Formats: sequence, C-alpha cells, structure tokens
Amino acid sequence: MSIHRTAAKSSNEREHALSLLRQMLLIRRFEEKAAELYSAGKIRGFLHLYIGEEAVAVGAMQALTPEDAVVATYREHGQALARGLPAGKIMAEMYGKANGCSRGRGGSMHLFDAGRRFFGGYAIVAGGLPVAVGLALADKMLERQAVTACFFGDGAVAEGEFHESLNLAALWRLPVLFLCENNLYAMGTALERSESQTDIHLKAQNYNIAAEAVDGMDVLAVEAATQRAVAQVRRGDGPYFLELRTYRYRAHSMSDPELYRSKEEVAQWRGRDPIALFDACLRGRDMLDDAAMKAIETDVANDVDWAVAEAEKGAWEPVADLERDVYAGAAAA
Amino acid sequence: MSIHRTAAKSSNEREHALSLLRQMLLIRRFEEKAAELYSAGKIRGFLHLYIGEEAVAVGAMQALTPEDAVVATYREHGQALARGLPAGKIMAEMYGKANGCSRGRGGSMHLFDAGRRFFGGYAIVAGGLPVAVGLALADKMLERQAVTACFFGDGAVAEGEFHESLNLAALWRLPVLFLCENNLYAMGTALERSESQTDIHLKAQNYNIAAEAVDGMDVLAVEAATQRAVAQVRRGDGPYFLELRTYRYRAHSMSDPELYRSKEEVAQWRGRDPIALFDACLRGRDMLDDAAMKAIETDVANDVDWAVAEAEKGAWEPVADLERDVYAGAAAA
Amino acid sequence: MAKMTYREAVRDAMREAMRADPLVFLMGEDVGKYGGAFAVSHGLLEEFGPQRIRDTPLSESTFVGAGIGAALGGMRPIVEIMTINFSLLALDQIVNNAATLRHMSGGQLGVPLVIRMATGGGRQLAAQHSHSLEGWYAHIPGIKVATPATVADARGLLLAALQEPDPVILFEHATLYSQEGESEDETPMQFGRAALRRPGKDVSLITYGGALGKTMNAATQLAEQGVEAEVIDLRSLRPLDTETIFASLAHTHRAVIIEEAWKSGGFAAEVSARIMEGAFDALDAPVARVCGAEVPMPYAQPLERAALPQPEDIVKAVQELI
Amino acid sequence: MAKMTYREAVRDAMREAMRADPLVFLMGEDVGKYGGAFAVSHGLLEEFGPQRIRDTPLSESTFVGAGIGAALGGMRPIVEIMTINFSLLALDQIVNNAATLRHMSGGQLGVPLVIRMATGGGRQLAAQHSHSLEGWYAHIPGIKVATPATVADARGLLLAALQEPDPVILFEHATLYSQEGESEDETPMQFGRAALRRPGKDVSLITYGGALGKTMNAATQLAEQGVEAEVIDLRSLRPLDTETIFASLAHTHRAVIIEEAWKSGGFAAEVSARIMEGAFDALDAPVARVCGAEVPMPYAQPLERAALPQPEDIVKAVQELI
Ligand SMILES: Cc1ncc(C[n+]2csc(CCOP(=O)(O)OP(=O)(O)O)c2C)c(N)n1
Ligand SMILES: Cc1ncc(C[n+]2csc(CCOP(=O)(O)OP(=O)(O)O)c2C)c(N)n1
Ligand SMILES: [Mg+2]
Ligand SMILES: [Mg+2]
Repeated sequence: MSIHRTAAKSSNEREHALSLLRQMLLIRRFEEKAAELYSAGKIRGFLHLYIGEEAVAVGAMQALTPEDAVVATYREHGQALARGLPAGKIMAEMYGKANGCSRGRGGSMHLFDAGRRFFGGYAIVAGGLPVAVGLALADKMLERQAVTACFFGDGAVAEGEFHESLNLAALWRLPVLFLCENNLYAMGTALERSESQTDIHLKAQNYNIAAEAVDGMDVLAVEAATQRAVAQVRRGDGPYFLELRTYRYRAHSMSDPELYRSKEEVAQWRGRDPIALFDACLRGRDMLDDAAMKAIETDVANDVDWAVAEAEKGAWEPVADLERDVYAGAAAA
Repeated sequence: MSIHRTAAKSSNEREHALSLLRQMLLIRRFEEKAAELYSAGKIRGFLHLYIGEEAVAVGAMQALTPEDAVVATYREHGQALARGLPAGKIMAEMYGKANGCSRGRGGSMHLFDAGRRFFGGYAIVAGGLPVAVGLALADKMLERQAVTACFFGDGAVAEGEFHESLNLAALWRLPVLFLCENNLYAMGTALERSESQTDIHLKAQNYNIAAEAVDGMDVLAVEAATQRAVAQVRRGDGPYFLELRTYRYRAHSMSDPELYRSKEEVAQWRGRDPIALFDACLRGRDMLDDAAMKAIETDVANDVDWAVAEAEKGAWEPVADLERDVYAGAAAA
Repeated sequence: MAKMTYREAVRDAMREAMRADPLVFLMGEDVGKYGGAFAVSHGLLEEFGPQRIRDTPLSESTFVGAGIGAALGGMRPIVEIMTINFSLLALDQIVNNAATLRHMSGGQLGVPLVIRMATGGGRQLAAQHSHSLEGWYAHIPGIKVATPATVADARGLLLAALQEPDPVILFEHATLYSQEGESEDETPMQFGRAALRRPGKDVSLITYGGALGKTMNAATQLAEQGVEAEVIDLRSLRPLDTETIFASLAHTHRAVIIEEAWKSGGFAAEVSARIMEGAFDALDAPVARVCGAEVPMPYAQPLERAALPQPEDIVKAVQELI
Repeated sequence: MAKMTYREAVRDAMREAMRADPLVFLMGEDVGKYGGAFAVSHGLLEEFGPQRIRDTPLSESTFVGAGIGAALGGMRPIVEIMTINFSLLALDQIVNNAATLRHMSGGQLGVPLVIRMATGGGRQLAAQHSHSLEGWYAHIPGIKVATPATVADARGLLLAALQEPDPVILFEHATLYSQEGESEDETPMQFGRAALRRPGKDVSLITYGGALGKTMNAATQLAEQGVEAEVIDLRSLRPLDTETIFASLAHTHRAVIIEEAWKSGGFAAEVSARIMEGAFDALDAPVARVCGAEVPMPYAQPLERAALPQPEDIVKAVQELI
C-alpha cells in the first residue's frame, strides 16, 4: 500500500489520506446505523449493505470531477456518500421522507442527485450499463471531456446487457469507466457457478477494452488504478474496465440466511478489512494515531447522528401528491 | 481442398463427394426457383436466400446423426434441405399450404420437422440459441449422446443472448455445437461496424469454449471441422464453436436495395463460389465430368419441379381451423 | 389436509412432482444453494441434488429459453424467475418461442414448461421491483396463466400446471408466501376455473392473487353495513372463466373488479369488457374497477399504500355503486 | 401542404427536427447505410453524417438504454426499433428506466426520448414478426404512446413527440409506409387528442393505427346500408382522449372498438372499460370489440386474413348491434 504519488507535499498527502479514511468510515458507520434502523422498522423494503467494500467507492470516486457522471446499483450508499450526497438526504430517502434525495420515491435502491451527476441506483441487475453508455455518448457528441463511471457487480457480468454495453462502448469509443465490484457472489451464487470464465477483466479485454484487476480492499490501489483509467478515458481512448476484487461482509440483503458461504471465508476476508488495512498503513507511516482516529470517529458519528435527525424530522410527502412527477406536467392517464 | 479422410474407399469417397455437390446444388436451384416464385407472388412474407452459403449447411450436416438436433434461423432453407426435409414439404410451406412442413403456419422463416429433430427456424435474431442450449441440457440430463447444432449469423453475436447462451453452455458443459455463419453482414451492417472484436471465434474462446474459424466456402473444410467438433462434443467435453466464413450473394431479403456493399465485393466472393470450387476440385481429381454434372443438374431440377408441384397441388388449411394448434387440445381464450 | 404456508405448499408440490417424475427439474437464480429468494426451494437441493435443482447465472432470457429447449427435448422443467420484474428480460423467449412453437410447427412441437415467478407490490420495493404485469402474460395466446391466491391453490395449481402440455405461467404474490392455510389433498384441480370465495347477492367482487385478501376484508366490512358481496377469485387469467363471472352477475347485477396493476390497460379492463359483452343486460350499474394508481411504485410507505387498492377503496367503490 | 407517403412524412419530420436542433439524432439498426428497414431514414446519413445517423449493433436493450442515457445527458435522441417484435428485448429498459426515472428521482431527472417502431401484421410475416403490442406500452405510466394512422399524423405526431419532456413511443404501422396523403404544414399538434375521421350518428367506431383504413372502409359500406358510423381515430393511447369518445357516444349510443391485437387483454378492452365507467348511461347496447384472433399469427394468406379484423367483420359487428 503506497500513498498516492501526486500528493506531493506530505501535509497534503496526510490530509488526503485522512479524508479517504474518513469517507470509508462514514460509509461503514452510516450503514451500521442503517441496519439498526432497518431492524427497528424505520427503513423498509430492501437494504443492501456495502460494508467491506468501502475502498472501492471511495478510492474510485477520487478520480472523478464534478462534471463526470456516476451510475450505480441498488447497493449504492457507498457511492452516494463518496460522491458527496449529504448523509442526511440519503438517510431521509431511506426513511421515505420528502426531504430525501429522491423525495422518498426511490428508497435505498434508488438514490439520485442530478446536481452531482449521480444518476442513480439501478435495481435491475445490469440495467444501469446501457444508461451509462448513453450518458457517455451524450458527452462524446457534445464534446464534453466528462467520464461516466459505471458501477456494477460480478453478477451483472452474466447478463446480456453487460455484453451489449461493453461492445457498444468499445465500438463507439465512448468515455465509460466500467467498475466491476467483484465480491465473488451474486446473492448466493458464487462466481465460479455463474461464469465459465471467472477472470472478469479478461472478459472485458475481449471487447478490445483496456482492463485490469485491482485489489479492491486497498483504497490506494483503487484510487491509483482509477486515476490511470480515467486519464486514459478522458484522452478519448475509449472505455476502460476495472475489476475491483472485494467482499461483502454482510448478507446480500437483510433477509439472506447466508447458506452459501462459510463463516471461515467471511472471517478470512474480514482479516483484509479495507478500513483496518488503511488504518494500519497510516499508523505505520505516522500519519495516524489514536487521537486522530478518535476525532474522525467522533466526526463521523456526528454526521450519522445528523443524518438520522434529518430523516426523523423529515415530512412525509402528502398522499395527495402521489401522482406527482410521473410526467413533467400533470399526470396523464 | 482435400476430400474427407475417413471416406476410405475411393468409390465411397466419390459417392460422398457427389452427394455433397448434389445437396449444395439442390439448395441453390431450390432457392433460385423460390426467388422466381416470390416475384410471381406465390411465396409471400420474407424470403431470405442462402445462395453462396451452401457449403456451410451441407458440410456441417454431414457430421450429425438422426439423434442430433438442429436449430436454425429464418435463413434456413439450406439447413432444412441438408437435414433431409423433403423439398416438396418445404416449398409447400413457403406457399403456405397445409401439406407444408409446418402446415403453412410458419412459412419460409419457420420450417420444422420434429421427426428429423429439426427444431425450426427462429426469426428473432439470437432467439434460437437459448433453445439450443436447452435441447442440449435435456440430452445431457437424459444421458443421450446427442449433439445440438445451432446455426446463427454474425449479427446474432452482438445480442445479449449470444453471451448468455455461450456462458451457460460452457458453464454446464452442454453438448452444443455453435455454428456461426459469418457472412460479414447483418442486413446492411458490416461486421466491423457491429463488433469491437471482429474475430468471432476469439470471442467464443473467451467463454472457455473450443473454437476455430473455418473457410465456409469449402464444403470439405466445413465437413472436416464439424466432424472434429462433433466428436469432441459427443465425448462430453462441452460445447464447441465454429465460425464459418462465408458470404451471401443475394440481398438480405427480397426487399433489400443493397446500398451497403459494392458490386466488386460481391463479385470477388462469387469468385470463390462454394459449388464452383467444389466442382473444380472434383474435376481435378477425376471424380466429376460434364456428364455426371449434367445428371446431377437434371436430378436436382426434377426435385425442384416436384417440390413446386407439391406446393401447387397442396390445399389451403380451412379458415375454420385458424385457432388449431394454439394449445394441445382445443383453443382456450 | 395439512396446515402449512403458501411457501411450503409450493415447495411441497415441487417435491411431490419431482419424486413422482424424474423428468421434472427446477432451474433459476438462487434456487439451490441460497434456497430460493423467497425460500420456496429451501431444502430441495439437499434432496434432489444439483442436477435437478439448478442454480443459473443471472441471464433470464437464456435460462427461460433453455427451459423451452429442455421441454422440447423431453424434460419437464419448472423455471423460477425470481420476480416478475426480471421476467421482462425473458419476455421475448416467452412470447416468441414458448407461446408460438406449437402453432408455428403446425402442431408438431409442444412446450410443456412451467414458469413460476413472484409478483406484486406492497413491500416497499419501489418502482423497479413492484410490478403487477400478469395481465400482459394473459394477453398471449399459446400460454396459460394462473394466479394462486390461497395455500391450497399454491399447491394445486402448480400440480395441475405440471399436467398441462402447454406452457403455464404461475404468478405467486410475494406477500402471500408466509400466509398459512390448509393445503387440501385432492386430486389435481383443473385449469381455468374460478373459485367462489364468498357467496353474496348484492355485488360481485372479482379479483385474483394478492388482492384476494383485501377483497375478502372489504366484503366483511360491507357485510357489517348490510351489503352481501360475492367474491370471485379468478385463479386463472388465461383461460378466463367467464361462466362463473356471468353466473354471479346474474344474481348480483353489479360488479367491482379489484387488481393491483395500473388501471389503464390492466387485466381488470378485460374482465370489464367481457362483462360488457356477456352480461350487459344483467347490469344495474356500470362495472367499476379498483386498481393500482398510475404511477411508478413509490418507496415511501404512505405513498405505496395509497398506490395500491385497499379494502376501504373497495368498500367505497361498492358504496358508490349501490 | 404537400402530397407524400407516410414513410416520407416520418423522414421529413426527422429531417426538419435535425435541421432545427443539433441535439436531435437518430440511432437504431440499419438506419444509416441500409437506409432503414422500411427506407424511412433513406438519405439521412448522407445529409447528417454518421455521428447523427447511428447504425447500432443488434442489441435492442442496450441501444434503447443508451437512448435513455443520452437523453439524461442532454441530447434529444430518436431511437428506432426496427419493429415492435424486437422491442420485447428492450422492454426492461423502457419499463424500468425510461418510465421510472423522473418519478424515482423525485422529479430531478427527465428522459426526453422518442422511440419509433413499426408495428402490426398483415404482411404474412408469421408468429414472430406480426405483433400488435402497443396496448402493453399504453399500460405504463411515465411514457406516452401515439399511433399515427395518417400521413399528416406521421409527421405531426413525431414533431409533437419531440417537444415532450417525457419518453414517447410512436407506433408506425408497417402497412402504412407506402400510403399517400397530405402532410399538413400546421404547427405541432398537441399530444393526447383523438381525431374524428368521419362524423356519424348511428354508431361510434373507435380505432387507431393500422386498423383505421379498414374501419373507414367499413363505414363506407355501412353508409350504403343506411347506417351512419362515426369514426374516431384515437391517435394517442396514453393519454387516452376519453372526452372525444364520450362526446361521440352521447349521440350514437353504440360503439364498436376495432384493433388488430389479440382480443383478450388488448387495448380495446381498456376503451370498453372506460366507456363502461364514463358513458354507461348513454349506451343502448353493449360495446363490441372487433380484434385479432387469439392465435400466434399464421403465415398462410387466408389464415392471416382471417386472424386480422377485416371490414366485413366490422360491418357485421355493427349490424349485430343495431
Ligand atoms: C435482472 C435481475 N435479476 C435478478 C435480480 C435479483 N438480484 C438482486 S441483486 C442480485 C445479485 C447481484 O449480484 P452482483 O451483481 O454480484 O452484485 P452484488 O449484490 O454482489 O453487489 C440478484 C440476483 C435483479 N435485481 N435483477
Ligand atoms: C432481435 C432482432 N432484431 C432485429 C431483427 C431484424 N433482422 C432480421 S435478420 C437481421 C440481420 C441478422 O444478421 P445475421 O445474424 O448476420 O444473419 P444473416 O441474415 O446474415 O444470415 C436483422 C437485423 C430481428 N429479426 N431480430
Ligand atoms: Mg456480487
Ligand atoms: Mg450475417
């Protein structure tokens, strides 16, 4: 694990590193709280936790500018937080409140923020890929230098849209950064029971897309690879594909009995916890001590508390507004 | 071009070679007649001619036994004839008559013969691939040694189902022989404007499927490659993929103005006509002379005449039977 | 007779069928190791092994198409599509292959395939995971469509489906899986017959699937107000048992159709049109529909509740009719 | 005013839009070099170049999804799906993304996308190439659905669609492309208004798209028999102009709905149900439907003809009503 090279001055370097740590911790604490609130019935529907995978969203997001676009999945709290959506607006959304980032219409699986070019969580597996390709097409046709970062899971790789989207992006040399979060499982289906070729980045290369596999538990490795990839995409060299090898510590969703993997396997991956790894790395380089860590924890806890408070105090959308925003004007039927 | 090795005795060898020639010629003459009948309004709907590609269906079909299954596309007169469907039943089908091989319900694009395990023409591009995978799954589960041969075009390669089907066949090691008829165009779209990777067999290898490209204008090369492939599939080694490089001489369908390719390109490929090539090869080896060729032409002409006569004399299905065969019993609604 | 959940009834039927017929097998996403997204197939992998309980990759179009092919090849597949929301990805295979092969082949081929999927809203899963599109499937000649609303039907309709020589789609409403009830041990029921769930004389409430419970609830409320509602559970959307509907109308002269789907172009419209055509003279008032609101399903609980037909909406519709 | 074909009218509208607005572009299979499967886009590649007339690989789901993304990204895409038969492969993108994004995002996003596709039977293309599924699309809140039946509408509705901030699907009936007519040069028409194609007092014939011609033909035959039929062309299936329908019923008191689609669960059922709900008291007879037979479309000419509504079927239905 090596701190990103371009951060020349060591104070900047430390500041940047602590920001990465803070963001990862925010995702973790935010989601731990969400799980609690789910059990308490405050959050309903599906809740897919990102815990264990924080280095992916946080590392990757560093390479993006505000002009770039993000497309994610139903497991997108991490991406949303790392993109800068206020935790309070996300939590309010998960409560279904009108002050949520999608006015309570979307819930956990459908976070949106047009201003931040966060184009949402897509809950049909692989359904976001064509949309990302289209966003990139618009950027290319409008001669904007923007990149569209498209997150999806290893399970999406089996779907036809994966194939169609990679082909189209490569064929038209569109500025898409494909970010495959390979956490080894699609619900209960292990990758080797889903793919005849399990090296996902090799699959991508077969479309003539530059592709590599990255340690998704190492936030700096993710950041560095994404910087490289984004630079190439921005140059107009077409899409780039990163396979981010990671692991989800929690169940697929809150109702999953986890019959398909062993406790040992989970424990082994917990041994490579992205936050603990980065914590140790920073302490080894004298960038972090107990006091600093405590300050970050406190800060993050405040954010989470604020988020819950926002959600609690948010109002319900009036039922009379049910048919609002189906069409631009009034509802048609 | 070398005559197939397993045909040991030269008389058998010649007999076999002349049969290949005869089959290719039958497809060609049958379709030339069909084109005429289409202009005369006897055949309606879509008519996709196989002229130029005869070596593919004829060469490949040699390797199949009656227990094997065939799945084809809307461009399947060649496959149907090579599989042994009587020309009269095919022509009657193209007329829409009740004595057609699909009782006039299917037409040119939907030829079926359950007894010959000819599971039909599929007119949604790539739509036959999953069906072929399923037929092979049944064979595997029932421990039959059968192979399912699945024909499709280069255009199908871009569809999601291509990806999904190759993956599933490879993952489950199913006895499917994928036969991609690469005629360089999907309607008016040239392969290089459709695929970021134009070497189709390389794409197949990426699913861990044994794959090779074959000269689809050389009937013996097609036959030999298919024999090899079928042998491997029958051994239980999973699917095999052949990319058969060929060309269609005629328009995509009868209404295609052919704006997308040059007369020169067509002429160049006509210079490698599979029938002319094989004719020359056989003459060079003293297996064919003018008299023998004339005999074959006469024989084939008789077949075509018979086919047209069958179609002409066939009856229309009574309109009262419109809702027949929607369900096994009477129609439900 | 045994008391069990709807989930167990579906599982039981599959187990029974697989024990009786080696050609029957189950295929779908997470039906094996995971035990089924709704735990329907829990334990079946252990009993029948991975050859007959097949986990598929995420590729709806292909594993449904493979089910069609396997049926053509002599097997008796049950394909589980995790939910109706994902079935759109497989719709081409269903419409263009499963439904057409018998006819297109002039009667030579048949596709004895059962497709099961969870349907419906009501669990706060928002716009991409709350569809009620079974009416679309009921539009397709060549397939049959059933909607078990009770524990007994969950078992009975699945066993009956496995006797059909043609493709059958079973819609299991996701909110019903934990419902308990009797699973009658009768001989397989016949396809295409509606069930009278409650007799009445003042109005016919016609519904199916996940809306049956709410409709029964409304009928109880109406009874307290002195209105005797007859409740008809369609059970099968294709074929549609108009005989039972018309027989009910003949003595109630009024009908309300209740369905979770969006109103415009939903299946309730078909039922209304059939009554128009077949029982117009029996009508003392226009047939009403109580359906889902015309909105992509919102996540927020009050909004979702408002978007779905509720007992009070049904009661209100009846009151307006009488 | 200019006389042209329906095909030319669509092309003209696209050309006009592309000349006026650099954000408009066309994408689909064979729209460029081939000139369009129905020659609709013939010549546009030459005028606008391959950046704006984009041939796509065969991948309906992805190029429709890319249209959605491009619309989100600020472009004004027209996506051509060669025919409705292939649109099933893209249905997930339409239902789950195009139709939901505005609502799911709480109003932040919009998808100003026009999707055009050819629809319908009547060309002996058999069971996989003859679908009339526009009623399915009309079921989906979040999109709008129009069905130009005349040359003027082919042009006008496309131009109007390009003014809509939400996804619009235009169904062009494949048998109409060579039809000639006047392409009125008016200001863009408003979405969602039906057109009165023939006034009458005895019965309302309600139809749209490819069935309009047959309905007008039937109306002429009826006139010879002394029956004055009023013909309504719905033009837009979503939203549905019930006002025009009810206004007609108010003086005809009878209606027949004509549609090519399979009867059960077709859009005609929705129209019938709306009349039930909104004009019951005006009815002197039950509303009738003349629809497609419930069969995967057979190839044979006599069978296909019998499977589709014909003028004589419409005449017969009216006679039975009066
Ligand atoms: C098309 C489709 N099929 C099935 C599902 C149900 N489902 C939701 S998440 C999921 C697993 C996806 O796995 P992966 O892509 O690896 O993402 P992860 O959950 O591991 O982040 C499945 C099967 C779905 N949402 N969409
Ligand atoms: C899913 C789908 N999209 C579009 C079409 C229209 N179409 C029919 S054939 C064809 C070209 C297919 O090309 P290819 O697979 O190379 O086969 P070929 O015609 O060259 O034999 C197209 C686009 C279709 N039938 N199905
Ligand atoms: Mg995963
Ligand atoms: Mg081709």
